[in-house]
Amino acid sequence: MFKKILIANRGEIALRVLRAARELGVKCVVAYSVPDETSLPVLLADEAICIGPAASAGSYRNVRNLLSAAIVTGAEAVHPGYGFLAENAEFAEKCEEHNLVFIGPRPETIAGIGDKANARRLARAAGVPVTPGSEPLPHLEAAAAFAKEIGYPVILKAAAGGGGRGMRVVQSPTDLERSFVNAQEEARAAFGDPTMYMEKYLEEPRHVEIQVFGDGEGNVVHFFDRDCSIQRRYQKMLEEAPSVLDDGLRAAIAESAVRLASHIRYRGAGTCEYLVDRDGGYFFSEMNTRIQVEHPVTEMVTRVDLVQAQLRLASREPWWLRQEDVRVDGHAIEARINAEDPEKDFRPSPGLVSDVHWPGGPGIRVDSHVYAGYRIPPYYDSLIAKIIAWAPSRAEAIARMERALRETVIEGVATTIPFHLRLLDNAFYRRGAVTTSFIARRMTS
Amino acid sequence: MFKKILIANRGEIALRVLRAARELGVKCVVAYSVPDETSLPVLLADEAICIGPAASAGSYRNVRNLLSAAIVTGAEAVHPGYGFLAENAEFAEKCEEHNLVFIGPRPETIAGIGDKANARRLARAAGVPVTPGSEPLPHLEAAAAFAKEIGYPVILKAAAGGGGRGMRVVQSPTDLERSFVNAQEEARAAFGDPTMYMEKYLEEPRHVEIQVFGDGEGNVVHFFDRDCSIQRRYQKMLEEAPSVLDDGLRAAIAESAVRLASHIRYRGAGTCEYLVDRDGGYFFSEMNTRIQVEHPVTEMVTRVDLVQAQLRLASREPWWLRQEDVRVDGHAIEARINAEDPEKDFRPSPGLVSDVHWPGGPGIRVDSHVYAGYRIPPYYDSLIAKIIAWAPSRAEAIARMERALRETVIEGVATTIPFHLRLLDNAFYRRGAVTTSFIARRMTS
Amino acid sequence: MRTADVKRLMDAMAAAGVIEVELERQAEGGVTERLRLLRAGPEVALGAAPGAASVTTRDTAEPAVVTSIADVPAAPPLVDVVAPIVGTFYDSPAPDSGPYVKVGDRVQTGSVLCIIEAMKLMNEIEAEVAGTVAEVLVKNEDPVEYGQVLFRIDPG
Amino acid sequence: MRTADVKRLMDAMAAAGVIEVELERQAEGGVTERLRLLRAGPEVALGAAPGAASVTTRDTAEPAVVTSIADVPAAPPLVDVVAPIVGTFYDSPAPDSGPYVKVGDRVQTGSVLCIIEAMKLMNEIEAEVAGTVAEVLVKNEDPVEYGQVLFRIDPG
Repeated sequence: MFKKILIANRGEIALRVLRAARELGVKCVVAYSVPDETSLPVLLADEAICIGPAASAGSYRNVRNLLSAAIVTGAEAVHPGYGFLAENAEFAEKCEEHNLVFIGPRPETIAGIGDKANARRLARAAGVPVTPGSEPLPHLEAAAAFAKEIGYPVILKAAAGGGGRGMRVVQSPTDLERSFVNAQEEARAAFGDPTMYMEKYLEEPRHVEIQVFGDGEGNVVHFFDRDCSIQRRYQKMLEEAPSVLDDGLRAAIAESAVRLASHIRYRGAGTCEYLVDRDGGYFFSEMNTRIQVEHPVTEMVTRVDLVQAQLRLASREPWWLRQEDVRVDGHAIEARINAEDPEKDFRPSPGLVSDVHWPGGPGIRVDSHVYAGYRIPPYYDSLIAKIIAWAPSRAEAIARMERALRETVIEGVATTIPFHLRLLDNAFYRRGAVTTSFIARRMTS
Repeated sequence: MFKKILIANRGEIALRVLRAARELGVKCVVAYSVPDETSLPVLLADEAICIGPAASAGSYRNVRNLLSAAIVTGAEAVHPGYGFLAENAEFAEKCEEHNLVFIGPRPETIAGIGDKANARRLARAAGVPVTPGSEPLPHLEAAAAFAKEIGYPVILKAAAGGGGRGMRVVQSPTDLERSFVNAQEEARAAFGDPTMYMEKYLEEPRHVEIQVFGDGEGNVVHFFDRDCSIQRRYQKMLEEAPSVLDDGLRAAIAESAVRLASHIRYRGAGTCEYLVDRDGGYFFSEMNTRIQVEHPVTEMVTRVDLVQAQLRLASREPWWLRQEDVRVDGHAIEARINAEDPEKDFRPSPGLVSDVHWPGGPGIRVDSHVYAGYRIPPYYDSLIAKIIAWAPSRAEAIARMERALRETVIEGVATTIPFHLRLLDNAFYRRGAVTTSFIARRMTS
Repeated sequence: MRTADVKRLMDAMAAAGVIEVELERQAEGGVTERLRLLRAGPEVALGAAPGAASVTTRDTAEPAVVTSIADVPAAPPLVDVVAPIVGTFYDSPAPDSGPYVKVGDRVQTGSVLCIIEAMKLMNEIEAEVAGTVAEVLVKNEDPVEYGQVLFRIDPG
Repeated sequence: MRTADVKRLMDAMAAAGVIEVELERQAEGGVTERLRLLRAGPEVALGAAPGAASVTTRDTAEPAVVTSIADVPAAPPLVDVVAPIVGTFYDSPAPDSGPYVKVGDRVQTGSVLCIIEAMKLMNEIEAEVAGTVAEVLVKNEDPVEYGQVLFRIDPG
């Protein structure tokens, strides 16, 4: 195992990695930006090193400073968390150049499957169903022709995209031009790459994803599925494991994910995302080459520590995972608590957290970097806590989550807890009738 | 299921019961003493009712006020928690007289097995091994004669006892008189009953206990074992599940506990305590007819909610437990965090808790009624939190507990966390060489 | 009084537009707690008045000597009659009879004021001072908890 | 009283528009705690009053003498030179040569003060003001983080 690693991230995922590492006896250097000096991962770190100003381009996305920080502190490996440089092939490559282990897939894997059009080609080659979709679209005319071929509605996506940016649903030909131009601009601004492609748009699908873990040599195990359909403007709000699917379909999707990951000799933790339509058809949409925000629900039902698994694999422990050892027990739900005001169209509410009281008791896990007196900076993601509830059944997990959220106190900033409580109380949600349009269609207030 | 219950207890166990009930949709009336008005269970209760002054004789042990409180609030059942009236047969009987369900065993079971001398007779009748021991000893001469027969060292115990009070180890005849008189006085003061009996004293035994659960008709399942050897002056400091035993011995002890509980047609949650000597001999010592402080370690390894099981049984749900469904997965450790100063001979340190930060992340459970701004009253038990760590193996659970305790912040009062950290770091503890004399022999500072 | 409590009061004042709070009470152990909060009103924001806003809290058994506390009005000298047990409150000896006492009645030390039923036993609650019934705070058949104020007696 | 409590009260004052807090209480062990917080009110913002803002906390059994902090001495007008990148600090161009600068040296705007090596690239750090090197805060080959003060220059 490593003696020391650098954590090239912030917030709850920096803390998550720190906890995993510490339990393995690994020292952690936490890289932080100026306003994060008083953040919990920095306070708990074995060493902390300031790597730049508030703006992430100068700090959490600053390859030079991050690598320099790893080198001067004597770290052997770099954990990128999620977001920032986690899926940046160049960063992974630079780590290797400087004899630092990048805790993630090979750079060429990130580049290869990170390009969405290429990911679809790889999926097809591995025999994994994908939605009817185009090659990169050079211009509006190509988009219009393809839309005509597969029929509206269609969805435009950025090839380099993620998190809903550069994405547009187009219902009819009259909307295409405006959507295409806007999506391109958004993609250029967010990723520096305006390349667009198009897919058939599925109405009211479920968003189901499979957690995979590979040894980089073609051995891959899966940790079953998560349902992440509960999204607001393409941002996941609540995830659960397992998804509400019949076991045959679940197995088929999981096996297809293993096929794809094995085909590309995937290394470490990754996620294959699918859309599942009302008829039980499933279509690969993309692969995320990182640990995901929602990984704890999988950890709760399988009782496997995925971040420790990342560290073990990266430090070249002999391959130890066997599919037959992975079992799902019970049901887990994760509520992403954001510092946003659900009463004011989810406007971010950074500021001083004057008081915090987390829920406890059986089946409750809290992953949060927030403490009483912490000032949430306005520069980053608004995720301030993940509250995870496990119980033997979905209904019991919902009851437990409600109980836990009602115990939770976060003073000083508005949070999405009231929204989560409304969601948990929704009759459609309770009976599992969740699709990616759930919030938009079932939660109009 | 009940619509409403009364919780006749305080602190973390009141909160534990409240959480279990709330998840089942049961309303909770929390009975509280004057200084507990600002306690967390009261703040979270559906209803709260003041039942007396600080002194527990007037409040938490006040049968009339507790029953009256249940009656005037329309509660259908009473959960006694542990301590106070939890093992008081008269209270259980009075509940029944007033058509309130006592969430625990029948009054006659409490009275019968609660008397330690009688418990030993019942154990023998059920074919459960007990340490060589006496009937009640009417006077010093009888004690001297019995000690001579079984050989020193011996241990004197109060028939009505518990928690180490009225208990003395006697190494030789010269110490007997003083020990006998002192133990009698202590028993009289603590329990109002000076009756003593004597057992052969086992040197460096392990304290192993079996969690049982019966339907009251003779059906009993067990939830395996806990090791509670880590004690300081007969007070448990840290518990774990499973204990470090070979599986054959574990099974034999568990089966004997089921035999005893079935023999007395035990109803609800109970614990059979054993001493296990260095040669693998095991001897029943007593049965606790309540939910125990350390029940969470069993919940963590079996993933069964024992308090919800109590509520389900008490509300006459048809019997649902089957031994073959109970499995142990991984290892759990509970640290009992007391408001005591380990630097000053564990002197209680009540007072204002000015700041609290609980640990989080995978495998960590926190059961605590403490919050920032809570004033720990000086009138009750010093237990302020139970931190429970689960991991796949004992070594990983130890590492996780250390990680969690190092994250924990409790400001304003001294706690036993520094002691727990020393304990976890002890090489003998780490290799599982734990006995009831561990702290006294291996932890001299 | 805890810092968090003072803070909450401040927040509540700001939210409600209240500019002055005075509170005095007997806390545990005979300790007198005093709190005074003055918020700068809108006139200060306009620069019109020099009105100092001040907060004073004091946890002490001795008299508070803090200059910004001025003229705390004397509390009315009413005597509380509290429930010594938990149970059901009855204002009369029987359903068809009138109440033991009502507001304005004179009572003597030892006069029965009400009954609290606990576990089917009727417990008569007596006045511990002579005086006039100033307030009745519970209604017939209300459940009452330990320490709950039932009546206030004006001993004057 | 903890620093965090004082800080919370300050934040609460600002949020609630409270401009003065006085607190006196008997804490554990017979210790008297006194706290006085004065915030500059809106009239100060309007330039009307010279009201000094002061914070005084005192944990002592003796009477607290609360006085405003006045006349904070002027900070020495030294100019910090901070690390603009993360890396290894070198005080000289080569291992066998003398340092670029030492305390007491005069430097001009643009003078090289040191090198920070990041990812095998040597980055020269230059003075942004002319003056005298007053302090050197890191040693040769020390790792330095972003924003770390390396030198202080007296521009006088």
